[in-house]
Parts: sequence; structure tokens; C-alpha cells
Amino acid sequence: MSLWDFIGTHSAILAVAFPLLGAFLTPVVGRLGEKASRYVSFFFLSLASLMVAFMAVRVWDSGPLVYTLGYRSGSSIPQFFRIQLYVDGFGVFMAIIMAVVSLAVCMYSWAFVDRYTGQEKYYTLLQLVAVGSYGMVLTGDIFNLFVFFEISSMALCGLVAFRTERGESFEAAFKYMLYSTISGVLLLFAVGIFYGEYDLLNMRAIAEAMSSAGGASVLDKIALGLLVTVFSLKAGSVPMHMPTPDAYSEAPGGISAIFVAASQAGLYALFRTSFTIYGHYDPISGAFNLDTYTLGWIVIVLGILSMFIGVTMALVQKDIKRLMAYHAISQTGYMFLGVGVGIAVLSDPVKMAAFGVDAMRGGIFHIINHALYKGLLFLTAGAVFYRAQTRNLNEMHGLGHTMKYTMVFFMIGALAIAGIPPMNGFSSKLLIYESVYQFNPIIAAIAMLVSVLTLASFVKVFYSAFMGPRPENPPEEVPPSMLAGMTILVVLILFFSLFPGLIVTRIVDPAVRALVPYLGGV
Amino acid sequence: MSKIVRGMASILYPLIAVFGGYLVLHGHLTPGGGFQGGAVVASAIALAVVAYGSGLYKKGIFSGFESFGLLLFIALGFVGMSCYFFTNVFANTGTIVLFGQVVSYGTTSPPFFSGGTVPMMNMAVGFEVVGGLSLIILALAQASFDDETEVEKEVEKEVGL
Amino acid sequence: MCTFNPQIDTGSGYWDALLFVLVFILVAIIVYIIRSMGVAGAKKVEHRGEPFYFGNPVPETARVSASNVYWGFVKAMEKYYRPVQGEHTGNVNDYVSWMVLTMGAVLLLLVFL
Amino acid sequence: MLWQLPFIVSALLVIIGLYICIAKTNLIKMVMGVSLMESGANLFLVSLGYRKGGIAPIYTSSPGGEMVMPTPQALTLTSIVIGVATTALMLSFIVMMYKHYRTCDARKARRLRG
Repeated sequence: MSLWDFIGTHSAILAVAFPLLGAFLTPVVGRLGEKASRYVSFFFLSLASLMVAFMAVRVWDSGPLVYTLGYRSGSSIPQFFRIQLYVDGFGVFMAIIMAVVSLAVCMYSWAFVDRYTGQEKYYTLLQLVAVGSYGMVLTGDIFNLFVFFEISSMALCGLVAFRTERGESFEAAFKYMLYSTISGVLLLFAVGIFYGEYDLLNMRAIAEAMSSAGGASVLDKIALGLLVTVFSLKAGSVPMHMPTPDAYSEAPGGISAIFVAASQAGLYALFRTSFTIYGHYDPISGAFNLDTYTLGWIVIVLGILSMFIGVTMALVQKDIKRLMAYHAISQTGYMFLGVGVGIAVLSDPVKMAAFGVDAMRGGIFHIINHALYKGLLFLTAGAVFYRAQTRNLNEMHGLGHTMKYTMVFFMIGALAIAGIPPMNGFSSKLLIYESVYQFNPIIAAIAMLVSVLTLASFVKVFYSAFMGPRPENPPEEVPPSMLAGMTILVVLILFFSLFPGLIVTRIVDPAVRALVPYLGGV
Repeated sequence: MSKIVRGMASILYPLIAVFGGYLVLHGHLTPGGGFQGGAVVASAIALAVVAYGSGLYKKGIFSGFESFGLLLFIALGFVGMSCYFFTNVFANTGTIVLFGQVVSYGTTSPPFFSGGTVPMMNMAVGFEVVGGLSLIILALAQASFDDETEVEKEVEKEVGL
Repeated sequence: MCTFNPQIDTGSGYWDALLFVLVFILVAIIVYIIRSMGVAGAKKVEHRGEPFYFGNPVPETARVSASNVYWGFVKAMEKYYRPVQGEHTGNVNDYVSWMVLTMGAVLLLLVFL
Repeated sequence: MLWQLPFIVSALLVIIGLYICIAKTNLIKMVMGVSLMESGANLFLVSLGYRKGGIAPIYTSSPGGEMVMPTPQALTLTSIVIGVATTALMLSFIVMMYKHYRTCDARKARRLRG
């Protein structure tokens, strides 16, 4: 076996194991000096990103990658009784998001947390967030989904409470922790229901067992209700969004950005369970496990609520990061809407081909776009906080006179999130508008209205923070490592903006085809 | 704490710790294992902290335990990568030092040095849990000192205000 | 798979960012040409475009603070904002009850519909 | 009916836990409620693992015959470990919140809202 084959086979587990090893090494290395831990964490996060790249090439070329932990050829136990990683187009898609954002955030954090003590703990938790998110999107086993869900929630809460001099950060961390712990218990209940019914934990095996038992039973529907609640909570959908703005706004600058990517792992889990378990299609009998029309409408309604309430609440905020956090909720609504239309028409292949596929493409393309531009916006907000030492928009003005790069980066992110052509936000929103219009015109109109309000509130931020008279002690530009972290995201946003067709055919399409297997393909 | 509590604690402390150690070491053959044994050892430490106050232990040794356990665990995962991650490569190899004694199929009484990476992982988890839980106990015990002003000073020192 | 396709097919049309940028640049050039054909010595009107500040000279640092930027909008939408903002109480108990309510609604819809 | 008692008890534990989280304003009591919910979930998993006539998978003292698969026990153990970690983390957050706010009341500890 050559080295490339070896890495290709093991890339899925290595993407999880390298940050884990790095997380455990960081406190040991941190004793050598404050600076050492940052380089160790960057090294291991970039190794993980490299593994994701190998994995992506392999999955796109030769189909899903199945990796059974602890397996020995010749073992009599079926493979799906063991812990299994199952990586298909959608898993790779989500892993790419985490790979990019974690690198940018790690680089950005070098300067940002330099003034705090306990940096090695910060980097340990940062890598554990990456472990949790990679694990959630790569595993094929629903119990491990729960374990990684808890790992990522716990690490994120630890990071939210990183600034120990503020009481508010503990309040936010406690609220988010309580919420995610309760949801974790409910998720465990759903796992228990699956295990009690089918004696299985592997998601694809559960889907096949459910299909041979003649579709979803009442217990399965209860489990689905729990799963939808839990994962839309993790994704931060209205009306379970309340601790999300608290946690986003109290977290240190870079962490808010990685928070976005980590909560999208919840989105992944929602779509994965909806499509892979409940939308399982048996080609022989031609039956689905569940008629997903109701489920689709539930997801769509959650999406509309998130979009509208998120953006209107954002409009009246005066805390720059809280405002952006409400926008994160609002943008998550678009993904719920796009993929929700796909779920609703899943059992109708004619409508699926007519507009369902495009809606799903739009929704899934929006996931990566949102992680990039919202990550960038949070990083610029962190940069503003780093220099202005306040998050209150009423107290800042004229930062654009000296922080020119930050201002330009903010503008790029704001144009992208508002869906101004030719930015990438426009491409995905256009896909959503046009396909949702064929499903239900009123929803498409609401989505456009939300886009207008998004632009309005970012005009407000731009006006308040960067425009206006020069402040008395104009702050300098932020340190180069922070700019470098932002530049990674800016370059990707511009690339995604100019070549949306390339991204949709190469990256988004395999993800859609992985979710809806009867379309064929990966 | 009173003399009775301290006396009983110093008698019970070694017994609990030894029992925890047994649970960790024998976990691959009988009920027990890394977390359970580690939790028992940590409860011995909690008993000592309750009896003698949180100044008894230094945190450094426990965070050392924690790092060591975690690193050993993940290293054992990497060792299995000649086959697959976490594969039990040492089991039934015949090497006694690596817990590799051959176990015959069926309900026999297997030897202690069997099980391959499983007992090693138990030990790693045991170290990790002893370290982690003791750190939690010490941190919460220190946080609930009677003299709160002293704590606040300490917090300020840690935060660097 | 390996062909370079810059367009997205949106079902009822297409979107091509490169084409958009090209057209944008062309239109910008045309606009610039039309603008440069204007009369050079147009008369300047005094105080045009300046804000009105009770007839007094405008102080240099005067600006609308962020909370008041969309004052009119928020005032007009007050009937919407009062209950919605009121629900964000910051009390953890309310958060958990919202979650339980949502879970109940989702469960009812999924099981009985 | 009797063999379903563990499931009923576990559902009751979760409902009591949720009630505590909604109705009690003391943050420490809320953490207790979460712990109750976790116990309910653990009880649910363990009772799923019961098989009539199955033998516990302990090789040293086995009378021979079919052994049960120890998966539910492994799941329960994992969830206990996670429960310990989350409870400790939440309690430490409350300790630090108390230091800053001087209150453990959910109605008073709410500077972040709106």
C-alpha cells in the first residue's frame, strides 16, 4: 500500500484524530511558552484540513468512503455493528467549511487572545470544537453524533466563558450550556428509541431496517420530532434561538466565527437524519420510509420564522456582535427554507426534478456562503472590538479613517450577506428565490423582503462604525495575523462570487445527490 | 473537619484508592474499567479534600495525569492504524508485556495479561479520569471557600486585572 | 464533470457572475462618458445638500446615533416590536419553555398529521 | 404492565426534570433538573438492554450460553461521563456567575436580553 492510498483510506478518521491529538498536546507544549501552543494548534488544524482535502478528492472521484474503526478483515461481526465513519458528498461539503473556518480563526486568534492568560486552554478548546464538528459531519453512527454534539457544545461553552473578567460571558455560557444539555438528553432519547426498535445505531442500517419493517412507526415519528427539535436548536432557529445571540456576542472575536460553522453541523445533522433515515427510498418497492411533506413544512415554517424574526430583531440592536448574531439566525432561515422545500417534495420525483433540486442546491450552497461571509463579518466585528474596546455602535464612529483593510473586508462581507450581485450570497439566494417561487410565491416574497432588511441593518453598522468624524485617538489597523485570517475568507468569498457555477457543479451537487440518492451520482 | 471525620477519612482513603485501582486494572475481565475506577479514586481524593481542605493537593500533578492519560489513549488509537484506527493489534499476539496472552474461544477464565489495547486504554482513561475529576473537585472546593474576598483576589490574579 | 461551467442554472434562467461584472464595467464606462460630456462651468448653488439644523451652522461632530438610525421604521412597527422584543426576556426558564413548546408542536404535527 | 415500569419511570424523570427547568428559578435547582433528565435517559438506555434469559457478558464467571450485547451499557456509561462533565461545567459557570452577579436567581441574572 502506497502512502497516498494509506492517507486516502484513513483520511476520514485522521481529520478527527489530528485535532484531538493536537488538543491534548497543546497544554503539554503550552508549558514551554505562551507562543508554542498557538503554533501547535495551527499545525494540527492544518493537518486536519489537509486530510479533508484528500478525503474530498477521494469521495468526489470514487464515491462514499466507509471507514470502520477497529475493524479486522475476517471478523465475523458485521461492519455496521462497529463504530463507522461514512463520508459522502454532503459530509465532505460540511468538513470543507470547518477546515477553512478553523484555519482562519486559529490564525486570527494569535493576536486576538495575546493579551489574555490561559491561551493553551483556548487553543485546546478551539481544536475540540473542530473535533466535534468534524466528528458530527463524518460519522455514520447516530450515537457518535450525540457524543460529538456534546463535545462541540461543551468546548464552545468553555470558549464563550473565556473572558473571565466579565459576568455576562458566564451568563451566556450557562444559558447555552443548559439549552444544549437538555437538547443532548432529548437526542439521547431519540437514539434510545432507535436502538430499542431496531437494535442498531448505524444510520444507514437503521434506514434499511425501517424500510423493511414497512416505513416509520409512531415511535420513529416521535424520535423524528425530538431530532428536529434538537438539531434546529443547535442550528439556532427561532423560537429556540434565544441563547444564540447571547453566546455569539459574548464569545471572543474568532470564536463567534467558528460558532457559526459549528452550529451548521447541527443543520447537517437535521438534514442527514431527515433524508438518510426518514427519506430513505427503497428502489425495489418504490416506497419511502415517511411521507416527508409535513416534515418539510415544519422545517420551512421554522425557516420563515428564523428569517423574519432574526432580521427584524437585528435591525434594532446596538451591539455590533449581537446584531450579527441575529443575522446568523436570519440567514440560517434561508437554509431551512431551501432544503425544507427539498424535504417537502422529496416523495414526489417530478416536483423534485422541477424545482426541489434547485431549492436544495440553493440551500446547501447558502450554508458554505454563510459560513464564509458571516465568519468574515464576525472577524471584522472582533477587529473593531479589538481596537475600539467597545461593541456599542452608539459609542463608535470614524473607524474607517484608520482601519482601512477592516472596512473593506467588512464591506465585502456586508455586500455578500445582503445578496448584492455579483457576490456569492446573491447566487445562492437567487437559486432559493426562483425555486421557492414555484413552490409557494408568498414565501419567496418574504425571503426577498428579509434580504432588503438585511442590507438596511448592515448599512446601519457601516454608517455607525466606519463613517463619521475622525475619532480623537484614531485606532491603528489590527495586527497582520488578524488581517491574514480575514484574508483567507475574503479570497474564498471573491472566488465563490466569480465562479458560482464551478462551486455548484463540483461541490454542492455531490452534496445534493448524496442526500437524494434517487437522483443518481455520488 | 472534626477529628472523627479526619481519622475515618485517613483509614478509608487508601482502601478506596486501592479498590479504584483494582477496577481500572481488572476492567477488561470483570465489571469495571477506566472511568469507573478513576471515578472511585477521585472520590477518595474528594473524601480527603472534604476532611483536610483543598490545600492538600496541588493542581499541577492532576493536570499532568490528565494530559498523560489523554495522550496515551490517542496514541493507542494511532498504533492500531496499521490495520484501522483503534484496531486491537496487540491482542492474542503472545507478548505478555503488551497484554497479548492468547485467549481460547468460549467462556473460559482468561489470563490477566490478555486483551491487547483494551487494558491499556483502561489505564489511560483511568489516569485521565482521576486527573480530570480531581481537578473539578479541587476547583469547586476552592471556589466555595468561606473567605470569599480571598477568592476574589485570586481570581483577579488569574485573570490578570 | 471537468468542463468549466461559469453559469448556474436556476430552473427558470441562469446566473453568470463574470457576465455581470463585464456588463457592470461596460455600463460604468458609458455612464462615465455621459458624465464627462456635461457642462463644465455649471453654477454652484449655496447650501445645497446640507442638513438643516434649526437654521444654525451644523456642528462638525453631529451625527445620528446608531439606535436612532431607523427610528421611523421601529416606531411604525411598534405593534410588532413590543411583543417580539418582550419575549426575549433573558430568563432561562422562558427559554426552556419555548423549547418545550416547540417540541410539543413538532411532535403533535408529526405524529397526528 | 410491570415490565414497562422502567420506561414509565424514565419518562417521568425527564418530565420532572423539564418541569424543574421551567418552574424553578434557582439556577442550581435547574442543574439538578438537568441531572434528573440525564438519569431518566440513562435508565431508558439500560432498560432497553434487558434481554430475558440473557447472560451478562462477564467471561470470568459465566455459566455458558448466549450472552447479551453490552452496547446499551456502553452507551449509558458514555452518557454518564458526558453528564458528569456537563454538570460540572454548568456548576462552575454558576459559581463564577454568582461571583460577578451576587445572585443565583434566573429572574435577576439576565443582563443579556433584547
